[in-house]
Amino acid sequence: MELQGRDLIAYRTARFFEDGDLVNLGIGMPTQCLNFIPQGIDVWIDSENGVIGLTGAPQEGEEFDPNVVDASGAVSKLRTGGCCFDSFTSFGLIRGGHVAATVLGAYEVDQEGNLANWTVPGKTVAGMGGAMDLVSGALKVIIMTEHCDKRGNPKILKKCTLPLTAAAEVDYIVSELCVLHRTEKGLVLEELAPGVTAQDVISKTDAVLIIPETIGSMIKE
Amino acid sequence: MELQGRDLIAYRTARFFEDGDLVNLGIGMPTQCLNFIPQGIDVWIDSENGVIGLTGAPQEGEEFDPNVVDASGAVSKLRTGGCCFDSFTSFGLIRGGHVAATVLGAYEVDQEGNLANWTVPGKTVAGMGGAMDLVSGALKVIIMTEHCDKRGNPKILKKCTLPLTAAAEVDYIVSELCVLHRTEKGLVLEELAPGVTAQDVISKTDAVLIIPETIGSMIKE
Amino acid sequence: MDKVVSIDRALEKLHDGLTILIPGFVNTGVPETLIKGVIDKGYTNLNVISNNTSIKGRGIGLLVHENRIRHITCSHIGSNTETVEKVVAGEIDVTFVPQGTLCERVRAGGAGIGGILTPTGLGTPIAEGKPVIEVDGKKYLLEKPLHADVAFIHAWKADKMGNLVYRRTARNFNQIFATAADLVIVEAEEIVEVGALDPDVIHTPGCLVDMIVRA
Amino acid sequence: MDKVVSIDRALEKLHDGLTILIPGFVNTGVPETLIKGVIDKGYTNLNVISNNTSIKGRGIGLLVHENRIRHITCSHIGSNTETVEKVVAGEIDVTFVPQGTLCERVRAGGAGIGGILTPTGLGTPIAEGKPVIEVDGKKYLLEKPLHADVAFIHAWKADKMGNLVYRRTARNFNQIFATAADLVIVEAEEIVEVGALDPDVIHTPGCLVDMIVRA
Repeated sequence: MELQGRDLIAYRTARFFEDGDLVNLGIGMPTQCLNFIPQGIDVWIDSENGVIGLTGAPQEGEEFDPNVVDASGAVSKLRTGGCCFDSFTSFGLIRGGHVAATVLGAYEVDQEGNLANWTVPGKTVAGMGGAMDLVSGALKVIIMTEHCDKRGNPKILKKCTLPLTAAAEVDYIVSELCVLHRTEKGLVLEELAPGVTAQDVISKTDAVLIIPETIGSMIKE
Repeated sequence: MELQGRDLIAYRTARFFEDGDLVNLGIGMPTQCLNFIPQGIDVWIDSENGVIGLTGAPQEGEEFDPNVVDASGAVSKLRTGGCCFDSFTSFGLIRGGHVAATVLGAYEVDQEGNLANWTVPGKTVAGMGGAMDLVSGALKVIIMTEHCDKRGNPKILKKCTLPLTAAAEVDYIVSELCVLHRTEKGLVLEELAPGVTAQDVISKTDAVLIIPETIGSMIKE
Repeated sequence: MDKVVSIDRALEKLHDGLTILIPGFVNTGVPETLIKGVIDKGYTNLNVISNNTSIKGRGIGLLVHENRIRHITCSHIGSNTETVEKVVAGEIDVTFVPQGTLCERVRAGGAGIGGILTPTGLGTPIAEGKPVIEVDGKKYLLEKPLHADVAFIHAWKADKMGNLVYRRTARNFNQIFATAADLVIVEAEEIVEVGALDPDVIHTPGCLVDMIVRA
Repeated sequence: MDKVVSIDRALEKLHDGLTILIPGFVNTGVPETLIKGVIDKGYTNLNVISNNTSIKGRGIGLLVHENRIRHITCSHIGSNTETVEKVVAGEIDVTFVPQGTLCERVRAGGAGIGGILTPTGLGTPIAEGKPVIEVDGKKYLLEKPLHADVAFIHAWKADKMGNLVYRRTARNFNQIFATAADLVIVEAEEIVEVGALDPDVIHTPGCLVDMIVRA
């Protein structure tokens, strides 16, 4: 398998899902997980705007209902067996532990499981939307991120510097280099991308990493 | 008009309702208000088990849906325009001030607006059901009660002796003798039944009453 | 994902001493098929969270009659004389919760809310031992969430993946109780194909449901 | 009781400075007919409680464009570049509330709940100045109820007495926002006779609705 970069991240993240899971995918990179759901695994997509079972944009020319939109406000389609409800119910499902996993991006994430992905003071004023509830509420919080920012600076830190989205809630970080598991003891380097060494990861990570004797591969057959 | 006793109480209580009001009537005497709704007033009945618009038991031989029951669990009918919802929503409506009036009976009621109507220690273990929420939540709390108990002892007291259903929530007390209005200053004797004097009421009431210069009649043409 | 199973299969992993959410208002919307199954299986020493105990000899009243309940958390037992007798005799422990507070507490348990502030019960015996919290000059009781091991649910229609529709006042506590248990077992009067229920009309999303039996 | 009125009549008693609940997710389920009516009437200096501000030039974005909003309480403005510009320029004040907390706060306001405890926002800037309350060893933020003078609601179908049905994800905040205002004004895509809606399918009971206009 020749996966790399964002495809590798999406491929690996999709392997966290189990058959029948209700999963919330953040806008952008997280939705790419849908291209890599393993055969035999039927995942249901939760969108925080009050719907389970969206399948993506209608094809060019295909009929659609303008009242069916995804968490970015874009028109989508609803699969058979999907259902709609109000936003209050939606966040009750999310906070109540009924969503198996939420997948989001990060500006920064740290070894204590803190996440910053909603505001850069002085630069962005978009608001947090549903991110704080999703990260506090979902059973498993998976961060998909490029290991370093565009300038090559680490995004996986000892301690986040930006305002937090949630404290101590992150479970897994999946980058193009590795999978990190946040445990009580700290961030464990559980898997490596093909051709990447533990030393490669350490050199690009600010956080202190726990390096086990055996490290798995991000690619599983 | 020759109304007296419970009919008079029900007649007068029904005069509190305004057109379009959502009203919750306790089991027993309060449901008799339905016989006295003035012409031109359309009252909607809220039942705390999750339905608006019940109209009472089906006639002998009439078709009915066993899933439509009232707050006592008895089969009832649903009028056109009525709707059903779950118990959580039901009590949200009740506590949220969307129910114009709740009408209940009392073991004891006092001049501070305290009500005791759910338990007599050592005698009853039924439980409060929805009464505490109704009395805390409805906009207007109207107590329908015989002025004295079966032994002739006052039920309208300076201070309740039984465990309370709610504190300082009662607005009106309607008995076969009078209408009492609970205000910031105390219990005001606002109306008298035909042939009843203020002195009659005072002699049968433990609570301190405020007697205005002019007192209205419970019967209005 | 077909969640329809036999009642034997649905109940095989339960055990004595479980806390079970059982909906129903008096005897409407009560999951009686599952209750009878529990009696057949012999499970006992149960903690029941419900609004009431149905009527004598029906619904939750069957568990009362068969002495399967150790403790019940509910708002009312008056509609079942046998429950009253057993509570008075000390055979069943009861904790009374105002009906609206019961809804709030179970909903909080199912929705990740750590507690709610309600005016209900202030100044009454229900307030004993509970924190009173003032918000903007008004006082409220802090009521804590309730969550159970198992919820039994009675639906009118279920599709095979567990999307549920309730009928009239049989909905009552079913919709909220289905959110607040580790294991949610549904009995349905009618089981339909996936897709047969309008997405806007579904009262309980299938994601909350683990198993379905025929009522 | 026929609650259907002209838009002129529906809006005549509003005034400048009101707090208005306006539902909608991005630009779905937004009561745009009522928003346009507000603009026509000239009302300004409004406090808006909403999830976001639609998109530029649509829905709540019209109020933004016409400078009718003094303060907005919402979870997100990123989908409307004009709102972002005006917030950065100091022309609109904004208070951000996490989306789930927004739902809880408005529902509390509509249901007589004095506050709710949520884990959302703990350890973030959202927690500043808010009480942290511990329940059974877990910490939560105390969030207070929200209530408004007016709610604008967008329904798919309304019967003449105000029973409402929403369509798909256009339901979003409409169902809760309809519970938490002194005056509830509905715009409906379709107005039907009383009795045309199945009692089990009604999302908002008519008792919550004061007036209805055609969307």
